Amino acid sequence: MAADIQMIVAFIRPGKLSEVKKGLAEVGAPSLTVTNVRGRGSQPVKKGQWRGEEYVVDLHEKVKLETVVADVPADDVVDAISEAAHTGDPGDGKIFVVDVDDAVQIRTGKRGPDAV
Amino acid sequence: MAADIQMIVAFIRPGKLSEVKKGLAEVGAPSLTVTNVRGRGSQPVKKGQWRGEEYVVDLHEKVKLETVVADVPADDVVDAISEAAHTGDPGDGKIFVVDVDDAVQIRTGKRGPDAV
Amino acid sequence: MAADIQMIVAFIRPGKLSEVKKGLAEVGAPSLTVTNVRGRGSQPVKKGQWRGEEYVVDLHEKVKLETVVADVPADDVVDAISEAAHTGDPGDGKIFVVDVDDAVQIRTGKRGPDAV
Amino acid sequence: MTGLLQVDPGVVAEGVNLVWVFVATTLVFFMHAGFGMLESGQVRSKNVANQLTKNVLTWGVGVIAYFVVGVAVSAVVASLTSGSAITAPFGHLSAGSTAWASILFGAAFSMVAASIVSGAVAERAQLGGYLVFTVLVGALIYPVATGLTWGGGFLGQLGYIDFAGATVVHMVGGVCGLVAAYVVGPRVDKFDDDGTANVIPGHSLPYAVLGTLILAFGWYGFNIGTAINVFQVTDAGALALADYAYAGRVAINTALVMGAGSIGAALVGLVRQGKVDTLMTANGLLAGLVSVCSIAAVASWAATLVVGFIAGVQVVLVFDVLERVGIDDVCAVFPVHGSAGALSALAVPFVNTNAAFSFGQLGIQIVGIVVLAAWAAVITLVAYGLLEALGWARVDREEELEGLDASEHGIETYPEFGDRGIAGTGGSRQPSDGPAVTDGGDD
Amino acid sequence: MTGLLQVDPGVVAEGVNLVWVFVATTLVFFMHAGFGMLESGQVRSKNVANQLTKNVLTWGVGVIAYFVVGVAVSAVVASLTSGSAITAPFGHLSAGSTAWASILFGAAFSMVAASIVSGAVAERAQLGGYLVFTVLVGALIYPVATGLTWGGGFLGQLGYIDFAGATVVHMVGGVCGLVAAYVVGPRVDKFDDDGTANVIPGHSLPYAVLGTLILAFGWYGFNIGTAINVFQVTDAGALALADYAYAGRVAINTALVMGAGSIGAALVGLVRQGKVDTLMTANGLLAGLVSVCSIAAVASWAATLVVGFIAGVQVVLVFDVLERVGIDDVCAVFPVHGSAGALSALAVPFVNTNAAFSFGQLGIQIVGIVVLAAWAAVITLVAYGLLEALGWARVDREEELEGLDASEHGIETYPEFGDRGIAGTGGSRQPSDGPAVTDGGDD
Amino acid sequence: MTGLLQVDPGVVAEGVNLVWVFVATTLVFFMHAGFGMLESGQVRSKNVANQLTKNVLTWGVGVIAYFVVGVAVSAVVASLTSGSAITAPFGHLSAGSTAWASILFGAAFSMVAASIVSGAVAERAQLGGYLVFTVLVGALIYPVATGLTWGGGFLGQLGYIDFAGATVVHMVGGVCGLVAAYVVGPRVDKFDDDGTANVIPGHSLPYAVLGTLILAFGWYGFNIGTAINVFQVTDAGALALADYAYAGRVAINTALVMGAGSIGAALVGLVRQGKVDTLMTANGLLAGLVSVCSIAAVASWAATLVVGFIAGVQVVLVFDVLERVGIDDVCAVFPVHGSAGALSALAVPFVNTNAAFSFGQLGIQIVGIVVLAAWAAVITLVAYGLLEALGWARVDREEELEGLDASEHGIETYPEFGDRGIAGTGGSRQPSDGPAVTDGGDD
Ligand SMILES: Nc1ncnc2c1ncn2[C@@H]1O[C@H](COP(=O)(O)OP(=O)(O)O)[C@@H](O)[C@H]1O
Ligand SMILES: Nc1ncnc2c1ncn2[C@@H]1O[C@H](COP(=O)(O)OP(=O)(O)O)[C@@H](O)[C@H]1O
Ligand SMILES: Nc1ncnc2c1ncn2[C@@H]1O[C@H](COP(=O)(O)OP(=O)(O)O)[C@@H](O)[C@H]1O
Repeated sequence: MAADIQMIVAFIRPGKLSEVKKGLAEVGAPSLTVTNVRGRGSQPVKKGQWRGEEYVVDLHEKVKLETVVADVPADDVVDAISEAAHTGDPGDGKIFVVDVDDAVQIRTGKRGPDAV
Repeated sequence: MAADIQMIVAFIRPGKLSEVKKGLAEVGAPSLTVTNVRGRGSQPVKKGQWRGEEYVVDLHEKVKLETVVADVPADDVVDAISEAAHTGDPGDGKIFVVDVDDAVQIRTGKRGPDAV
Repeated sequence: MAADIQMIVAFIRPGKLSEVKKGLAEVGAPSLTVTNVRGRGSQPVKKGQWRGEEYVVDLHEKVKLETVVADVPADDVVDAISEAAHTGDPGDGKIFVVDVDDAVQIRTGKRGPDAV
Repeated sequence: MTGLLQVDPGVVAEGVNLVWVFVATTLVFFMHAGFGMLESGQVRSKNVANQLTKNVLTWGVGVIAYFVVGVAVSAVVASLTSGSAITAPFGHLSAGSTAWASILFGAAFSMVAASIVSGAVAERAQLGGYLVFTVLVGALIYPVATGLTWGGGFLGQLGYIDFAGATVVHMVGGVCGLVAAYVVGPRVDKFDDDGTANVIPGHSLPYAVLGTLILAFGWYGFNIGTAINVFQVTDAGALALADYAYAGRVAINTALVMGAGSIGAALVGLVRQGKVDTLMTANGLLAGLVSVCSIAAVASWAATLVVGFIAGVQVVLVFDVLERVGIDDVCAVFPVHGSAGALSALAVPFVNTNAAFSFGQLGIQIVGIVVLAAWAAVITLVAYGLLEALGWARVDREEELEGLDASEHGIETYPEFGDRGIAGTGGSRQPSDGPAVTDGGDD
Repeated sequence: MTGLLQVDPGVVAEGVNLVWVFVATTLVFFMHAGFGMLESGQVRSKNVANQLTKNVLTWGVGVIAYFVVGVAVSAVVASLTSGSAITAPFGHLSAGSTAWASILFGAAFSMVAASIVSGAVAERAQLGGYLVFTVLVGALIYPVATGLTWGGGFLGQLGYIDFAGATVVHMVGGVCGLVAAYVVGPRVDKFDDDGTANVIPGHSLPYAVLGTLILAFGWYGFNIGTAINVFQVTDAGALALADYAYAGRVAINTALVMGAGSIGAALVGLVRQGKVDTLMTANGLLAGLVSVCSIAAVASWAATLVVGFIAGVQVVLVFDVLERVGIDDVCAVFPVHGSAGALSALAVPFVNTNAAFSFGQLGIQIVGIVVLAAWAAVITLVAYGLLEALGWARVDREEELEGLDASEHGIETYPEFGDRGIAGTGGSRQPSDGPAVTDGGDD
Repeated sequence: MTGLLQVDPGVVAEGVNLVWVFVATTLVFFMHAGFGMLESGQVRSKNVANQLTKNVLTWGVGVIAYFVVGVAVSAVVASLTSGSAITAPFGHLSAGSTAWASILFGAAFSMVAASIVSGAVAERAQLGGYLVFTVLVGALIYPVATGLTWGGGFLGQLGYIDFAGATVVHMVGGVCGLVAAYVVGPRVDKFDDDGTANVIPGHSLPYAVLGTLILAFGWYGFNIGTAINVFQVTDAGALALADYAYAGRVAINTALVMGAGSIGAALVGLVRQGKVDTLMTANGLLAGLVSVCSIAAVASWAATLVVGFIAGVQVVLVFDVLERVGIDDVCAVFPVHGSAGALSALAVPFVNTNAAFSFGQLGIQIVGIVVLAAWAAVITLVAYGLLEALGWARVDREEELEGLDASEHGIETYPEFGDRGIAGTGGSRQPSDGPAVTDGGDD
């Protein structure tokens, strides 16, 4: 069916969520879903401490963002996220774009691009 | 490989999870994975309060549902979720269908549709 | 764009995460994102208890793992996860492979396979 | 040089008795924090703030109601039911410092009775209606109970024995809770259409156990504190121990009964499920404490252990019965305070080391239990029935499903719960009249 | 056979007074746990461990500072400002057992004042700078306040009345907190560029309410404990009640004022938002308690209710003003302790049942409030200004954003928070000098 | 008119002493809640309910064991080791009210010793085996320690000094915990094959700190309460202060030592990692409190600060040693109670302001420490060894990995933890024999 629906999946810094939300609203893709995740990438491990003993944690707190778009070009969304989530330090995160086969809006029953 | 495997990703109201689970079992797709997420869509923002001061939160609690199916038609699953998660008010959520390239059952090592 | 990027999505036992992380690092795919999820599959329901009254819970704690790879073959990743997450008992979980259309590294702005 | 008679025994008695009154009152007051944690732990996180608000305001409105009105009601009831003349019922309002100390001890007791109720009707009772009922507990329900008994009314004249309030405080509170829970009706998802009870776990066992241990701590003040007079001045004018002659017995029985109650409840779990249940064990400890209230001053330690053990066992069984008849007593207040309280009063003639068993006393105890329970039941039925009729008893179905914190308070108990980094940062302060704005448009 | 005179009234007084001192001191000490929970609940989870560390070390460094230095400072200030001779200011260090008991009671009070500050500067104040300031509170700021008043200094001579420390303890602490919060500046995300205040919810209402109830429990020790002498020996050598002549009044007023304060704050919420706010109600309860401190021994219960109610109402209004002027008082310590404390001292001439209203007394009260507040404000401005200049006042912006637990302590308060199974298992112990290793390579 | 002799000094002493016994006992009892929170905070969320159950049932079974059997054992041991005749060892069971009050104070102490153990063997010890051991602590291990010392046995005769139980209570508890942890073995994931220790963070710092502060609160009862007799009647028949002659010293030393201990531990963290560690600081506070127990009544405040500081420092160092030798003491009970307790007893001859330093006393102290530690170690080795042999010591590997809450209790501590809306609503009540049913089929 609708080959022109895409899901943008981004892993970003929790502190950047608010700016990313603003950025997405500006490009006309305000709808999104966020999840607390932990991730490992190029960001160096951090140290935790318990009763003065240090240990290392290589999973950093991140926020996962899922936005599905149909009318808005995926590239706009990718750019908006890239810009808002950028700091330049390791750990900024990644964005992946996945094709969506079909979409349904539960409330209205609409399907395809209209549903997004 | 298996072009006939699909992942149905749905964002629904937390209170509807139990009915959706029943609905999925009825159409023969009982396997699923759920995640606590927060989402923004057409649902109006809600107000929070701390020491009597109000603030707005535009991320609503939702549940994300992932069900991968091979033998059962994705449309049956979509319909089952749509029906069970429907209230008619903004915030009911959306369902997206994504093609899955391959599947593996860790316990048995089975691959492809059989693994789902 | 880049048809050779793939996202491996796995649902595994929480207790196996550490071994899986090691396995992935060994096959050269150390980057990953994990999420706490709950899932239902073939694993039998478990009993909870509150003030001595038993009730059943059919959603088991699982960890969801997302790894996107470009250079490393998806099959290597799948094998690594399969091996590390295997116990042979129901509840070991499943692995799904999804094609990724595009990838962006936020820090550098790199796109495509290089970004992964 | 010091002359004679300079240590007036009355002065020693007054001062030391006051020290003890203050200590005991403070401990009983702290039971409030115990109830707060115990109940908060047993409700779902969506209703915790509501439960805590009820807890804070129970003291807030209740202690004023008891002090201003309740004390007078108690005196009047005592007079009326014992045939003596009513004299200056509101005299306590200007009674003076030392008298106020004792009145405050009574007020702290009254608020124990009131606090019990909120656990039964948790997760669906409206705050407003609940507070009206709390005023009633402080101003009327509890005072009538004390007027009839300790105040010297009808049951007191009859010879009814309830040392520290197993029935006057706990059973009355437990019955009020039971009846209120009945009138308010079960939580939306508690019973299936066929009457099958669903299990709705609370959100935090540590809170429930901490609350239990705070209550146990305060209970030393409650029980030993009931032996309120350290000293008295004898008719011959000499200083002598007063209630303290038996306070050590009260103390050891209070300490031991916790053990018996917790072991009793733990064993029921072990026998039934092969597992020791934490909350049940904690509930059993409290039921043990309730069950010693009537008998603490007169029972042997061995008899105390037996009664406490039975109290621990019955918690589980009575709770089962409630579920079977469709009453949703969220925090198991009736098994813990109600039936265990009745058990305690009933046990008096059997375990009294000061008097041989007599059917007469047993009869009196039964009369007392029935009268007090009936009073609590009927007045609650009327009062909560009225609240129900006014639409003040219960929140809407939708509000209940969403949680009382959101619907009644607009609050999240744990604003970051499970969402560190997502919703934890709050947002712009919202002018209460303006339209809601957010940090990014919505479509 | 017992002969005459064997019960020396002085011995009775000393022993019983000591019992009461120990009880009251212990209760006041426990307020520390109350502050710990109250403040922890009101900060975000990323700053909880820092808040708890401050809480533990406040007692750690503060009690030593007060005992070793503060007591002497208080005596010297009292002497200097009253014109009497300074005698052996450090004599208390070898004063002996019974004197030490009273000194410890004072020390516990000093640490209440100190604890208040940490709530105002929460979520951004450096641990080190904060502790330096705490030493100053214990060694100088609080002792000067007591020296001027209870110690017999200038304000004491003038006839300034502050029974249990509404101003000496609470207002001084509240003003220190306010000024420190001003100097340190608001949290990064508290105010937008245009000055709009953002709401930053804390992480746990149950902790905040538990802390409130622990404080209320300890407050019985604080207030009734201020009636510290149970007995005295009269000039004629007879045993008589000392402060205990009015302790019952203190007790009932303390119990009732909680109600009035909580109701006041609850009603403001109800009127403004149509909803009762849990934290506001709890804050109102505490403001009520602060507002009774000056008047507890002399006010009628009715006047107490009025003052407490006003205290509860003003919490909300004063907090609004602070936000409007751009001060970020995280735990609302100024409304709860500062303004409510001033209110209490101001109320004295109006509610004093022992003396008719006089403008003279009102003037004295105003002078006292102004002097104490000015002292606290100026010394804090200087001290925290100096800390600021040294770079010890506040953590870096980045550290603040990441949370003080991570940046100042390298700790997570809830290592498993939201991540059971993911990060909850910790990892290899890390040699503190070696390179960090992990359980799987990074790219 | 009052005649002569009407205030019998014996009556004053008995009444006031009882007031103090009740206060102190109640405070020591509350330490139980402190241990509960302290330990719960230091275990992972999968083992919290188990830890809380152990905590509740420790009192449950332990206090009965101590009262019924332990008191007699203590008396017998005292007689046997001092060569006096054994008379009516079970006489205490009918000793009467006032004697029971003192016995209860001892019982509360015994349960402090017992509670310590559960923190060492947390997260893997079976509930059943643990409770058997608790009965042993209450009935035998602790009573032998008191019999040898305070009861007048061998060490008491020798002149061994341990005022409030640094060794008799804390070191004995700490050694039992250490040896039990050794016998039970480390948690599955604590040590790598090469012996490297992994760090396993607990689940809640606020609980750990709240527990610490509750313990500190109760400790006033523990230490000042050991000065148990306010008054005595002199040989001449006059009323005089008894232990209260030095109780103020005990109090100030107790308050100050917390500061010294917490500062000591905080500084170690600062020096080693450049950061102040919250839990370590809290542990240091407790170690300080343990270290003052033997010396509180005789040490100067300055010496107390030194000893407390050392106690705080050694917590960290001793814990390191334990990890190096492969012992998994989850809650650091040996550093906090064991070694700090020994330190305290060892310090006595050095800091005793009542007697000059003597090698004789030092020798006696060493003998006492060794005898008590050896007794605790050997009996625990035998008892827990036996439990081990019976398969009662430890849960299965699988059960441990899954968590003791699930395996031993079938419980989730936070049923909604991280899953509000997912698993938080519970489900159908499950007939315990029927097959498990769910709200949607499984494949
Ligand atoms: N290949 C990948 N697969 C899945 N998640 C990834 C991948 N690469 C990065 N991530 C997610 O993005 C987060 C940030 O990535 P990281 O590599 O640390 O940042 P940067 O790209 O700035 O170097 C990781 O913590 C992880 O959650
Ligand atoms: N385009 C989208 N991309 C990602 N998530 C979405 C999208 N649209 C909706 N959602 C998710 O679904 C939830 C409900 O959507 P909403 O638009 O509020 O409901 P409705 O479709 O009934 O108007 C959102 O809170 C969000 O989690
Ligand atoms: N078809 C599916 N769709 C989504 N999630 C699934 C699916 N099958 C399994 N899962 C996830 O994997 C977990 C383990 O699956 P389960 O069937 O219990 O294991 P096994 O494959 O060993 O029988 C589930 O709890 C669920 O989270």
